[in-house]
Amino acid sequence: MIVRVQSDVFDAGAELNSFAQGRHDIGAVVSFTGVVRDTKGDLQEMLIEHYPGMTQGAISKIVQEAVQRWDLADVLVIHRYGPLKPGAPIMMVATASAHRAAAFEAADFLMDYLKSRAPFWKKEITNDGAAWVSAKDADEDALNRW
Amino acid sequence: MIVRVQSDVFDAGAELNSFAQGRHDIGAVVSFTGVVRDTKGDLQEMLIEHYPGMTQGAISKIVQEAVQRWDLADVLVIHRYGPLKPGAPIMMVATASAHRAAAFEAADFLMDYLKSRAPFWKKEITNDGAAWVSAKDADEDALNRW
Amino acid sequence: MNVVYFAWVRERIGLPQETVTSDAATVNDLIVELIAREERYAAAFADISALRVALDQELSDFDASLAGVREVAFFPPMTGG
Amino acid sequence: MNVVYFAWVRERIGLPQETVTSDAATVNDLIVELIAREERYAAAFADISALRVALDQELSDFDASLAGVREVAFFPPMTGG
Repeated sequence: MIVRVQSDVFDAGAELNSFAQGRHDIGAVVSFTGVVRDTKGDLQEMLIEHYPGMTQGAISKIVQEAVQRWDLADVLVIHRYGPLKPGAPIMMVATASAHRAAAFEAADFLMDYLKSRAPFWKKEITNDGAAWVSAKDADEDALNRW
Repeated sequence: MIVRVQSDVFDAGAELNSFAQGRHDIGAVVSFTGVVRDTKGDLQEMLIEHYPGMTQGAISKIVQEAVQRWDLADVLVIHRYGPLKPGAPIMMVATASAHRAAAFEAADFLMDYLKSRAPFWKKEITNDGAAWVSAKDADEDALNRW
Repeated sequence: MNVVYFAWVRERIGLPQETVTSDAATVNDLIVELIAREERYAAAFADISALRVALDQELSDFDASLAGVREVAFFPPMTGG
Repeated sequence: MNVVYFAWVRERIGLPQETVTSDAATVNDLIVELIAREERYAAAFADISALRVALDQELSDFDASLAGVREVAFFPPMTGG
């Protein structure tokens, strides 16, 4: 189980390849990569603020919950903070399991909880100014799935 | 939309990194990698047979169905055939979307359908002999989720 | 028409494909003809519920018509992914 | 105790953290004290339903006790992932 909180960029492909490497009890690896989206083409950058004293612990708790619920061989979470450009990777989750259902469900669960329970806040700097990204009711509701 | 059926090994990390590269309308990328599992430690190799005349078309149909159901920016499916060693990648699916729910659901859907509707058959060669992998009722039942 | 076999169906029948001349109207009729040929066909088609059929590379049903069909494929349930 | 602010709460109050000496029994009591201080606190805490609180780096509730708490954090709903 690896949890990394960093401002540096990461290489999602290299992380995927080194994740759960060399294990023969794994049949399924699921990864999720979150990317800075710029649908309108007016985003200058995304600023991610976090709560340094809390972040690592909050993510680790979410990972522990996933490990208790599903039969997982390994879990990886990487989450960046600081200024990010459009198209840059924000964060990544990977899960490895003997079976695909556990890997899919755990990754989905991790994303739902990281979205609403890990202490990060996104601010978008566009050509029109800066605005904090609002949490969506749908994101909070998604937690009720689990 | 890319569908590749091949005997050659592929590099899941490199595929993930080149998938949907340079697009700024994407917020979420989900990947699934299927790996030759050897839980008991007695597997010599997995042989994957396929129906060459049908495989590409069957997979493309499944991909088209996914594209109609979810708002996807891109889809990748790679599936290998031939002899594979324990720990080797069997296949890979990747989905890219503006939002995470669509990327997750579409990848999960693609896996369920590839499992039971793409013309591949797995044979395990173990120290005790060779046996075709049986389709599981649960895999057929999984299709009813969609 | 061309008849192709995969996985243990191929192994039981002992060949991957063959050209079959038949007036069978449906897949079921064709199976009856094949079973009558030799024991290895009877062994392969002993339990139809364990088999799937594709007509011209599309999954189909055992009561489907063979009119105009060029390739019939028999195989066990697929195990991709 | 240490009081920390994030995102627009930090921006409205105008500082990321401060040491607060208070006898407030609960988070709600502390908020009442802060609001009474200055307009910028009143602006930050105008709508409690739009805020979350963590006590010693654990998500908590506004009616939670502050007994023994060393760090209180106020912030909007998180937007990770």
